[in-house]
Amino acid sequence: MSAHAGAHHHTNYVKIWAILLALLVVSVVGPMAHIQVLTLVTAFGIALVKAYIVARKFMHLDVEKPIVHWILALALVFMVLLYAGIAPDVGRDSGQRWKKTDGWHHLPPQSDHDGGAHKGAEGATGH
Amino acid sequence: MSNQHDAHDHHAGAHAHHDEGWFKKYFWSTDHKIIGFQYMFTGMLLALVGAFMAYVFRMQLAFPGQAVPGWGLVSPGQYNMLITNHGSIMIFWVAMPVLIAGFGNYIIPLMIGADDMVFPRLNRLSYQLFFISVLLLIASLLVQNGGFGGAWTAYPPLSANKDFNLTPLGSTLWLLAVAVEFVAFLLGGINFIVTAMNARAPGMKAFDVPIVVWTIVIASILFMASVGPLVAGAVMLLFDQTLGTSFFNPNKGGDPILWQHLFWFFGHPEVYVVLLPAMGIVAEVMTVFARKKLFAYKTVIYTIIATGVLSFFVWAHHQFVAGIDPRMANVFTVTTVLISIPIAEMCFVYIATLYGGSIRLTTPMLWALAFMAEFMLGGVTGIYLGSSGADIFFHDTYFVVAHFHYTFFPIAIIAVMSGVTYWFPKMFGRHLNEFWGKVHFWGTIIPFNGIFIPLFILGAAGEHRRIFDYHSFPHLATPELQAMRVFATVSLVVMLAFQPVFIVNYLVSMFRGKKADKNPWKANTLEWTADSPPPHGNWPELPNCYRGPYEYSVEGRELDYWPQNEKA
Amino acid sequence: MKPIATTRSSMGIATGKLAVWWVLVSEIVIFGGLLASYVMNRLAHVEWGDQAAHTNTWAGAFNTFVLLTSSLSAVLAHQAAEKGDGPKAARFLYMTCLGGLVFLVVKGFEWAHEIQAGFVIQSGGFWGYYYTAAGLHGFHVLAGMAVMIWVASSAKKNQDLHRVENVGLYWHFVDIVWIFLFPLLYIAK
Amino acid sequence: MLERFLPAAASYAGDVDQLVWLVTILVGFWFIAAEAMFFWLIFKFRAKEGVKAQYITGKEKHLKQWINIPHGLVLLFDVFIIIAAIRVWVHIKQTLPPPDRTIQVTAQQWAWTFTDPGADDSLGTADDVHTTDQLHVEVDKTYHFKLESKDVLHSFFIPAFRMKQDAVPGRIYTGWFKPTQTGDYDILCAEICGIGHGVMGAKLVVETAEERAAWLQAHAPVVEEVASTEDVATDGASTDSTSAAAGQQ
Repeated sequence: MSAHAGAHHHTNYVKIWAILLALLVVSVVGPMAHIQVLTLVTAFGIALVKAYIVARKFMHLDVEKPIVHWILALALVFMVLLYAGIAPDVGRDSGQRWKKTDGWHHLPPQSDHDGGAHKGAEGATGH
Repeated sequence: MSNQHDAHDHHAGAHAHHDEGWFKKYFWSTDHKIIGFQYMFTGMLLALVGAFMAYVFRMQLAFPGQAVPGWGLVSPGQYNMLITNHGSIMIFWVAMPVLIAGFGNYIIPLMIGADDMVFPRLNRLSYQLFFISVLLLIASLLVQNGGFGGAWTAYPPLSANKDFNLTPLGSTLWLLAVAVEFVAFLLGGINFIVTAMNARAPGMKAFDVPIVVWTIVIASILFMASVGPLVAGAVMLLFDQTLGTSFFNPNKGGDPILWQHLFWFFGHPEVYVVLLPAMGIVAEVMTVFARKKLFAYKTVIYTIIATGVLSFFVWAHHQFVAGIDPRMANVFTVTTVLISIPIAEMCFVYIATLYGGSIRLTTPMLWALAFMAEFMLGGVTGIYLGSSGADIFFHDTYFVVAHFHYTFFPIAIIAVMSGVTYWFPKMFGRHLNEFWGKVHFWGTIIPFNGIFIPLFILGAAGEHRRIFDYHSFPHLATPELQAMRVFATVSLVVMLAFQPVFIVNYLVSMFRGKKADKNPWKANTLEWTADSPPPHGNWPELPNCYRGPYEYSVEGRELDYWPQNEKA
Repeated sequence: MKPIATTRSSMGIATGKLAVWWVLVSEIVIFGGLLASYVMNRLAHVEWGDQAAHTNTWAGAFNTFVLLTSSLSAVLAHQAAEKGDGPKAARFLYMTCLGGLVFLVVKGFEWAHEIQAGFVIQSGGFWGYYYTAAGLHGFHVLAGMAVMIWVASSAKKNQDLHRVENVGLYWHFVDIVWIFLFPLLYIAK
Repeated sequence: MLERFLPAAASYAGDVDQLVWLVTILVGFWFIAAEAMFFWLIFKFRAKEGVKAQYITGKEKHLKQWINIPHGLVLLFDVFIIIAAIRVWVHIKQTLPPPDRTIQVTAQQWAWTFTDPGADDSLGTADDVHTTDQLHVEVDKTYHFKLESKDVLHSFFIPAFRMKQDAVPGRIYTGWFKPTQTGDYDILCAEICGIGHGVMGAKLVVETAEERAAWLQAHAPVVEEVASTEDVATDGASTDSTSAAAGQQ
């Protein structure tokens, strides 16, 4: 088994599980206040914290070889790159010399082909 | 294959396989060499299909509206199907299976001194999935309404909506085939990476690993890190096609450009996924036949890594004029042109390797040198396309077609031929016939230039891609340009006419060729210390490694090579 | 039967575990691509918030709880396996599977309810991503359960105990994906 | 180089041609140098009886220079190319000189529809002229075009202008050109768009002010439509299938 087997025997997994559940409660309760900043912090900030704890403690990244950190970092960096490269284009409804037509803000209900144009305009005003 | 090593207990289990008949031995095998052959032969058979498609549409372009011998009249829909599947087959079902999966399977364990891949059954599963993807692809060509004709890039909405592409079944099966193929290569890739990382011979440090293993592993990593978003994209496109979702449907809030990004985020690294193994093969062949140490081994490794990483930063140069925000083009121009730095460095190092050598122009060496000579033209013409200002004109013209054929043909044909002829004695224990090998070489290389040089000129004249007949465009239908199209097509026919030379030479040499000993080329790497052909399990006693792979012509030694497993 | 290659460890990490990490890399980029596409679209489409309002936060929260708990039993299985107690590891793995099953059942009810209310995959951009992302994740849960039953059946006999850790790593990853899906699909409204 | 086959008929066509020349010279130098070196080395160091290869690791300073100096020079050349490329790009794609006239270009499977603003030089009025597969523009005037697609991707490609821009459904793109030379040119669709992709061409006529006036005269809509500009029908007798202009989707 792993060369570091001894190192994580002392981890109290139940305690970590309890912390995760507490964080879960916060992430559900926090957004109920309907304050945008609070929602962002509690929902997404806590998701990051939870993921970090699971990865570090349950997946034992804290005692894992550096090479594993590197390959995970590689994947994450490429995903950040993907987002940074695409979002300026797909994640906006207009940019230099282009804008998206109304169909972009199509509202869903049942109109299936081209009917979205007008509703879309309303969607855009709510923007 | 022999049973001579049965005495060694750790191989006893593996050898039990040998007596279980043809099916178990060649179809259900977990032996990495057999799986490598499966990939290689499947890929080469599909290369014939792809070549036939090229023949049909080149004939249509040279003699529009006339029946093509062996096919008949080419309709516009058929033409689109032919170019689409020529592209997808040659990249996904020829270059990748032969270069990465085929050579990777065959040589990685042999070169690192292992008896097999670390996950032999996963390896078999990988090929089986690949085989299913081939069946799906063939099915996509035969279904009602014909095969998919939306180009290998499959841009929606054309690919997403059957009202636009008119091939409801063909496009879905094509997409499924590509997706299954990706899964197959993901499994194979994990196997390659872990094998090379973890199963090296005792004493073999990271910098004692031959370049070709490095390149295949880094290519596998590139593939794995880049294909994910496209796998997700393929699922989304599949749902758009079959369920009527709106991920890429602009009328319902989707964005077709998103697919282009997901596609090229994979698609550009994919070029390097196939290029790097080709460069690796060439490194092996050049060092052996120049009897030279590779010039600056570590520099090559760093350029491979730099190329791999940089290749993730350049994808949007395929989309300069695709309707993306024009400001983004400036960023991607810089990164794209800068990728020439590691690639140029790599080429310089390879050229420098020849300096001071004792060059033997055997068939594999001819192919390797031709790879360098031809690939450099492919490389420099890429600069035109990476320069955003010039790409406004060159995008989607035949200049692009000529450019990437000058990279892909050297990769998928020339380097593969170099590898096939180089490892042939190891694979089959016999020599290929040198004379016919050289006939095939010249009969391929010369017409190859005849095909694609005219296409550069046609591209500069503004000829755009994927057009079945230029009669609708007066400025492109001139006799002068038509003459070039005919010249290119005739060159192609000449080139295809020389391929039976190779096939016959290959098959005859396989059974009747001159017997080869263990190390006919006097090479250093570990695979040449195994029997030719190596049995299941490769060595009776796995070798140790004592030095790097390129210690040729070391001063003060009588022999001009120094195998990696030889104690000092 | 097993090649010698499998038993080597030039990197100092067990081969199976190293392979699982690479599997996770490929999974990160698959989910990463999908979720990145979702996030950038979501930010551009204010109206998707109205669609997201119809998801059931409590079901999502309960499922998060279920997966976190199953992660705990997966890591306890690993702990047991490390001590060489195969039957105990197998029991924990079966508990983990049970967690996966509960997760899928809850998911099933949730989807049935939403589909009955008329929110199907074609109903709009948000719903497309909702069903695709959650569906892909659910598929991973299912696959993880299948592998886990296989691993547990040999762990019970004290065989291949190193696989307990490997399948656990995969399960924690599935858990992490859900940790992100939960706020992305349920809380952001 | 491009002028050999193609007239340069727009104000920025020369910029693209110059850029192509610059790239050709800079990369051509490296291409020829590298190939020459390559073949010379093959010739020089071919196997000879009794001559052993040298043992060179690539760490020798005097040899490493042969890599490092070209490497630095390539980087320098790259910088020139990048600067030149971005200058041309910014000029063609990012700056938008004030227009003399704005036209609308709509692509669909498999035809181009052009809307000329007509005599009043403003789009969306009753005197707009809709044409299919034929675009008339006046020489030495700056045009803006609003590019749209109705169904799949298309690409608005005028080789003589060195101008290309994809038409993306769901997006409106604004670009510009300024014709500088009269004559007939090809408009191509450079993005695969289905089985009719091979016939999706149009004719571009660059003409003088007088010619354009005469053309407008002949094609201006005779009857003023009441309802909406979308349904404007032009003189059906002589124009090319105008009904296609009204949204068929």
